[in-house]
Amino acid sequence: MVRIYFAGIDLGSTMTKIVIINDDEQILAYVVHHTGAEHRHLANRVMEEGLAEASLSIDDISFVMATGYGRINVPFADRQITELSCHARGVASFFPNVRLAIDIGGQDAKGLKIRDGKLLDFVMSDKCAAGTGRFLEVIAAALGIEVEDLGGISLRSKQKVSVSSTCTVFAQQEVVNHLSAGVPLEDVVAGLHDAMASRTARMVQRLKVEPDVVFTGGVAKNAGVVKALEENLRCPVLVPEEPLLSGALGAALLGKEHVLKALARGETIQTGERRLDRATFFEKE
Amino acid sequence: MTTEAKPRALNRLQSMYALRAEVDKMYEGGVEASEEGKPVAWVMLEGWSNAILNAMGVSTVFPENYSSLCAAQGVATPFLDRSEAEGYPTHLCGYARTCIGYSSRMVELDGEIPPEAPAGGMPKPVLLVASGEVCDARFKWFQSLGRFFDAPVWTIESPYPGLRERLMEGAHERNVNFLIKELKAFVAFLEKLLGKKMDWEALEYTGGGTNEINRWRWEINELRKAHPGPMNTRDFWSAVTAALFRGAADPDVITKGFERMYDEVKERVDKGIAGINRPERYRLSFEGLPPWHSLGFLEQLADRGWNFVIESAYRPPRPITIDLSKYSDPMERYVRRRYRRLEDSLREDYGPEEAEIILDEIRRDGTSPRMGLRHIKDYQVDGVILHVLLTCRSTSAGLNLLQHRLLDVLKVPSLVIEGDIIDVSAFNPAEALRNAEAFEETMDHYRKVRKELGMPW
Amino acid sequence: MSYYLGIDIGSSTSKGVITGDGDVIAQHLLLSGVNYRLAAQKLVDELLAKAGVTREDIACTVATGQGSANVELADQQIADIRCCARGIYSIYPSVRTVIDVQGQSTQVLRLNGEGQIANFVVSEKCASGSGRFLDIIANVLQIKLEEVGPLSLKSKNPVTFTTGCAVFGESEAVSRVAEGVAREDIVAGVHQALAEKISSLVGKVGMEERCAITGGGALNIGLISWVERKLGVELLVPPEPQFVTALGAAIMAEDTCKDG
Amino acid sequence: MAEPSKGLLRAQEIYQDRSRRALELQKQGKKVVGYLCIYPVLEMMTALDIVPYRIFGDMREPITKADSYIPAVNCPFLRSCLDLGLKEKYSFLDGIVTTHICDVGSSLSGIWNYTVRTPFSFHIDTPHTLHETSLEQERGLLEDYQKALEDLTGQKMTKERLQEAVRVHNEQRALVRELYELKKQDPPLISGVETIRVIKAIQSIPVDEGNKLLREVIDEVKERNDGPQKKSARLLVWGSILDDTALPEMIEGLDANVVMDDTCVGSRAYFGDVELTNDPLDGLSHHYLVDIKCPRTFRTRDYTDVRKDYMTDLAVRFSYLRDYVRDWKADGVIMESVRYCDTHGYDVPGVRDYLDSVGIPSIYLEHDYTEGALAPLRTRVQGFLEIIE
Repeated sequence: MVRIYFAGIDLGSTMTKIVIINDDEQILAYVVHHTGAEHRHLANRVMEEGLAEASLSIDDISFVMATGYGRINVPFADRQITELSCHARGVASFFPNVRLAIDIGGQDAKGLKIRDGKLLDFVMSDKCAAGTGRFLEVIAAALGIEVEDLGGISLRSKQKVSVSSTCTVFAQQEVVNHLSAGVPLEDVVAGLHDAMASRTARMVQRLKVEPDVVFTGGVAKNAGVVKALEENLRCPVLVPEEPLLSGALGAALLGKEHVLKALARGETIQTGERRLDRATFFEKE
Repeated sequence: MTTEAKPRALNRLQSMYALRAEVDKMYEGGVEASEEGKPVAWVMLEGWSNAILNAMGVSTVFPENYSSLCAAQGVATPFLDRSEAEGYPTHLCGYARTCIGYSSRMVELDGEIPPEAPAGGMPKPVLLVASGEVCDARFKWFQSLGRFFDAPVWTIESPYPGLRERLMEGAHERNVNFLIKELKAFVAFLEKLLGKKMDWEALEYTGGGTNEINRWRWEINELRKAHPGPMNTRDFWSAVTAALFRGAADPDVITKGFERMYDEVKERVDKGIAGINRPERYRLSFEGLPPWHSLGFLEQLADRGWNFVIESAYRPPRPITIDLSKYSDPMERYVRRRYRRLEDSLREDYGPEEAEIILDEIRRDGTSPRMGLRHIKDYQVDGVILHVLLTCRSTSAGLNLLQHRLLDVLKVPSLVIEGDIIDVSAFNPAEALRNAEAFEETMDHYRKVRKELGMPW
Repeated sequence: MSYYLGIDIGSSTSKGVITGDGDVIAQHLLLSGVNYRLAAQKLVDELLAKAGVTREDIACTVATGQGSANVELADQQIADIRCCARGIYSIYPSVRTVIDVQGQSTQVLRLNGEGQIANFVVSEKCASGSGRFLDIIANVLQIKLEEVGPLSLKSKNPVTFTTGCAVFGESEAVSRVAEGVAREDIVAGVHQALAEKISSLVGKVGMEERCAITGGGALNIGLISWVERKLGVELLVPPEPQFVTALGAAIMAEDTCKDG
Repeated sequence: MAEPSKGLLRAQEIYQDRSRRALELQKQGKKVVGYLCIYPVLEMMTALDIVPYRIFGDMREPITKADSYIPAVNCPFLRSCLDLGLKEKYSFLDGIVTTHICDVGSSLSGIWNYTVRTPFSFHIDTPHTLHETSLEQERGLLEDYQKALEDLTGQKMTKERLQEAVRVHNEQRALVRELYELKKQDPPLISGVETIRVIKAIQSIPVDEGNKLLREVIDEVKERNDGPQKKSARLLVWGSILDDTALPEMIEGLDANVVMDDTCVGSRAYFGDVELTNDPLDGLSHHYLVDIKCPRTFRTRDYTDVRKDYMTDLAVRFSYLRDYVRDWKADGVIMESVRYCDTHGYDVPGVRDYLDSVGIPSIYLEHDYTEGALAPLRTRVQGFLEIIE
């Protein structure tokens, strides 16, 4: 039997994610890399890594779907779809009963209203870094803490402080003030998480908060934010095992759907002519 | 908000408390009326509809005021969030968003008053009376409440022409006639809605009572010119609600309350007692609407010797006797009692000489730099706080212009403080205090400038 | 001799000045870090050591800046705007307009002939209008902060930043680099945006010559040049602009002592 | 004049250098009067041979001077207009006419008078309701406006001149509608970007010249083979103000064509004619108060009706949008607004409720009137396109 393979690549502002699946929707490989300055031109390398892990060559892949902030400039992609649709699809494949998905990435925060696996409506943050993953990164860096450690620290808090500045840079200032005044670190970090969660909760309210609520994106790895979000939304929040992958997985799945539709129309799918060119990244956005 | 260790810096008026209690009574009255099956209307504060509604036996409650009450009690935020959840942009008026959130909550509770609502809450309305006066929010907001209530909305239309346009020949009489017709149409609508006839005699009473209250308020403000200022704006804001928002309240009781306040302020003037318990270092005016959630901030400023001796909003007009003998139509009497010719009110307000200068400037430039400055001069104000509201276009759009006029004409500086009437998160007290400290130097500087120019203060 | 101490605990750096007989005896600058209390203590210790005096020799101490509440030995806290005015007046009595570019905000002051604040305005609460934007961009482009200014002056075609957020400006800068945009055009874009914001603030208080620039931002010759172009005036730059506020605090300390 | 270039190219030239023609005419002795928004009855200017010149902002120019006169928490479009005024971009105007389009618009008239000091100014306090008294009031205000314009020009506005002006402006409305007819085809014969250029061009020159330009554009567009490509989605844009091609450019750069609009630099001023009444002021006051559908006016089914029903109310206010969607075969609606626009802001949930009730997908985009800030909106528009696909 001939297998068909699909790849989804999600070029986020901070992380590059690749998922390779087969026509049974099994995940054969996934790679998550920092989209750090040195990696920006290297989407093709990340792809190579994914292919190696799946023991496939680029010619085996029937369809590459690109999504995320840098989706426009992936030369080896067949098509681009927004991360909104891809996240919705990816999240629904993990949690079929999802009705509200929240994704907090490095660059923005999104709320997705999903019914029967389909994206119906969405909201997005804009303009500034408040309420995005960058918010926590910037502050963690200022505190000299690894961003991964924030969650654990905040869970020790007994009495969170309030962080009122919306501007990330000034919130950082506020944090320093609190610490200087002798507030324990865990209470300050818990305050940051709460500020972020309440901002997110306000943003997604218009979509109606109904379970299942699923939380993805880099920030979903932070148990402190998850807890704060549950408090602010007043309902349980589900987090997939690998919360960074929903976009890339959704992209691969949408790629598969695209191919199946094409096949159903009697079109043939092309393979074997793909070149893994370097990405000319972030051209327009 | 504030932590007071020292004796309070503000010297509160005892007579204020009774007036403030009347406001709570008004809301209780609204709920009672609703429980008794009497009609309750939600009404925007404007000069026209309230007396008419009361004359028709309709109880009135005031969502604008109610929102400020929610803010003052620290319970507005959940309502604001709810409005956002309904899809209303967050830059819309804080009063409106609080009310929209409240209405949405009422729908969730099948029309019941939310248990968390302060002062007993506002009962479900049979009518919404919007206003085309002062700001757009006041009719757009009630229009949008259609999402929550099937109560009809009547928008009271009143003229708000440009200054020069008000001076055009025939414009004043046209505006008067417009108002008379418009309000008669409103009465006809009410008669249709309520199935009863207007009580025109009652209007003579409900409409006339305002003048008596305003006369006391005007007299009190006259006393406030004294040095040191006998009454801080904090007391003004606490009491003004009773004067402006009179639904079920008895005009006589309110009148008495302000009469008592007059006596108390008079006594202070006679004894040289100030509205703050600190030496009066600076006399200030508060321009715009206050941060209802953080009025305690005035305590901190009072501690620095800042006495807010006057404010721009809701200043009562100078009492005058208008000859209504020519007019027999009760609505015409009602309208002519309040809607004054611009020339006349300028002359009363600024005196004949300055009024002529102002009128000339308006005719020439369409605007006059001297307008809106009378109280600054009369109260010998050292500085002005301009409260720029995040969610209020109509009060904030013109404040910078006022700032320029104050400096150009009177050499009085102003300090811009950004904040909001409802949204506490828009206000940064620490920052405001820091700027206030620096502003003292600015006030000192302009004291010298005025002195050099031979100005009286 | 009596000594006076001015301590300015800013958001990113803390500065201190000791004066005696009207002269600066010692000055010191260190990073504020995450604990202002510690920074203040360390700063005082360093200053005393530099001046060769003890705490007891200090007649009066004034603290100012973001973290002024953390200076334990302060006799008084005074708003940084006032200290800045006092400091610049002691250096340039003829100055009437001061642009104080700090790490996290910019303020513009108008002074009268006696150094009193005749008017002032503080930038809005968003880092896009503050000197921090420059730090962030310098960091991401791996250029030393002192080099961004001179580099920006080489640009013929400054980039327009589409984001209003300093934090996002960072990623925007990165993407511009990837597009092949020259680094000087990127830093020039940041300078230009900042100069525009500053000129808008100056517009609010009204410009009167002479005009000086202070704060950490005044170390940036590029920024100075962009602001000069925008305003059409020449800016006076005190020799050590980042110490002006601390110097003002020390002078205020002396005044306080003499007053009472 | 040199050999006239073809319509679209001419429209683009005017779009890029708006004031050239007005300045030429001014040199010939004509008065040029600026106006904000679509309510200052242009017919009355035309009747006195005044060149009406619409005041726009510039979303590509940072606001640096206006901030000391209007706080930044106000409509960035109007702030930008004032900013350009303070930068002397409108100093050639002989006058300015404002109306109560919104609170900031009204405040702006006073601020403009104090700062920009255009020699002549007039403010029309357009009522907010459709009450009978409001109609009479609007008519009365137009009488004052007439007097003011007569004083400015020293000429009499005769009934005949005004009727003639109404006729020419109605012709303009008809031509704009004819142009919009061409957008009903798939692909539309003229893009959203080109439409804005044309509308902005005709709002920069006298009405008769505008009509000539429109005729040229229509004739050219009908014959063109370089028009917009066929795209997956056809969109209607509802909203406040779009006086720059940046937003439609972003949308049309994706897989969509903007085929219809209801914004104030678009169809809003041109759908519906002024009735040629015996006294032209009757038809004019009715048209400007009743026919123009801008959220600044409070509309309801029948203002004397004591019953109220939300969905009926919405249908009365917004069913024309459903008609646009049907006639122009739009697949979805983009609701657009500049930040701090109260009048549009209050209507957003209602418009959305209405569109939902008739099964038309919609998305709301708020922007702060800077070109750069539009880029992040692209993902939203694209996401919306994926939803309606």
